[in-house]
Amino acid sequence: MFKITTEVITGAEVREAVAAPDAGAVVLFLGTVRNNTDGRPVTCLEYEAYPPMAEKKMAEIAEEIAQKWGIHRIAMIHRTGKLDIGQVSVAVAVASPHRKDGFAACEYAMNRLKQIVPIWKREVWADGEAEWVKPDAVFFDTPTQRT
Amino acid sequence: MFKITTEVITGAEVREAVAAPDAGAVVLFLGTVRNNTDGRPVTCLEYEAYPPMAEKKMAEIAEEIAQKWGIHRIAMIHRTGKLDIGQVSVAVAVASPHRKDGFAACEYAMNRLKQIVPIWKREVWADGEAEWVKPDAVFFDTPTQRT
Amino acid sequence: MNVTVKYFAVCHEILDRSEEEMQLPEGSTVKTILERLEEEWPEIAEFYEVMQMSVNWEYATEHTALAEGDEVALIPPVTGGRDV
Amino acid sequence: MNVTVKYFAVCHEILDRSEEEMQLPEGSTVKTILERLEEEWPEIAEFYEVMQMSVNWEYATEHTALAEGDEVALIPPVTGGRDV
Repeated sequence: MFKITTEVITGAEVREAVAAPDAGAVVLFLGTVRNNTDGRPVTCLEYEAYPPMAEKKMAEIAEEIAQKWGIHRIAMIHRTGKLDIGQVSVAVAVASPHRKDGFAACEYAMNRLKQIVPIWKREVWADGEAEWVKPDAVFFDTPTQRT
Repeated sequence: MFKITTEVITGAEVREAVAAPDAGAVVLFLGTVRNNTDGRPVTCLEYEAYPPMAEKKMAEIAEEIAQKWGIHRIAMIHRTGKLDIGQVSVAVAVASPHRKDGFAACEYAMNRLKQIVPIWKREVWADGEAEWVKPDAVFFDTPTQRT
Repeated sequence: MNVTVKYFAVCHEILDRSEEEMQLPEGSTVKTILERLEEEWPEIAEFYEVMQMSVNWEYATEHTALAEGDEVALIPPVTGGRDV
Repeated sequence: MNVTVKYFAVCHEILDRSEEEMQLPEGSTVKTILERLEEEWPEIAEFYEVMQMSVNWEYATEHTALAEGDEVALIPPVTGGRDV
């Protein structure tokens, strides 16, 4: 399962997608909305995605993992829209016969997801400002609230 | 939360135990009962624990993680009794501000749990035999079913 | 030829639209689109070096040739880097 | 002094009991218990090298001194090693 969704993510959907009787280890990663970024209070986050390309890139990451570890049970889901503090923005589950590979593959999936999957995050600060996040810096500032 | 239980483990209990508004990353590990060990069909597993010592050792592992990574949100639960294929025997959740540390800490917790937490696994084979598992070998064979 | 061009995140904001149809001459590449956008909004050029482009859901370069019906997108830096 | 001794997993099976009270002379150590068990079931000695002992929920050695009311356990190899 590789999916962009506007629905609440619980983690159960990815876990169920990878369940298998021969997989003894399930590693699940959940990214949740933090109440601050580098100490600055955040009110909420907004995520935007390019869904067909994002889902295609997720499937490519799964293919990379199949090549590297021989693991074929992986699911990724990312939510878009406005998310409140504590809500899950992204969930990745990997089921494998052995846990070491499962941890490595799940972490790899998250790293690659952050690199190549077209999803953007906009931080809405407690002071009313909002900005699109880019790697290692704020890409662009805008005080206006998108609708 | 550090717990030995006879109840079904879903993973939600450990995840909820570590949830925090300042933790953006949750890494969850679930160990499930495989339908085979090294290719030999397994019917079910039985786990036995020494609960007070097991819970004490889990808390010590959490203390090690706090020392190593400064991560304080960790929960571990292990089930005992007879478990069917696919059921969760162990769940570990780690919440951290950053995912890299979360993956490292969760994997460390599982490795340490396997080393120092007094829990034993008995494999019940499809052919009716059963044996207690020890590291890298079967410790002792017994065809009789314990009650 | 006609292509669809999609704008996300900061590009969506800068250009004040999420997508549009563009009619381009035969032989156009991704660069043709970038130049056209630069005419409308010169400051966008300074973002080009950190931005990526895609054609039909695959990362592309400015030299990638376009064909009738292609879906092109401007891909601002994704959320990566910043650790969750 | 009186101590409680607990047996798990394979030890439980070998000795056919999960725990018992033992009355020990003053100055006893974990070794005193191991020797007493060996009298009853000589073959258990061959497992001692892969087994650990605990006193009051902490790993101990055969030299660990015992006191009234201690809870001692024989800890067969835990499930580790075998990757999940």
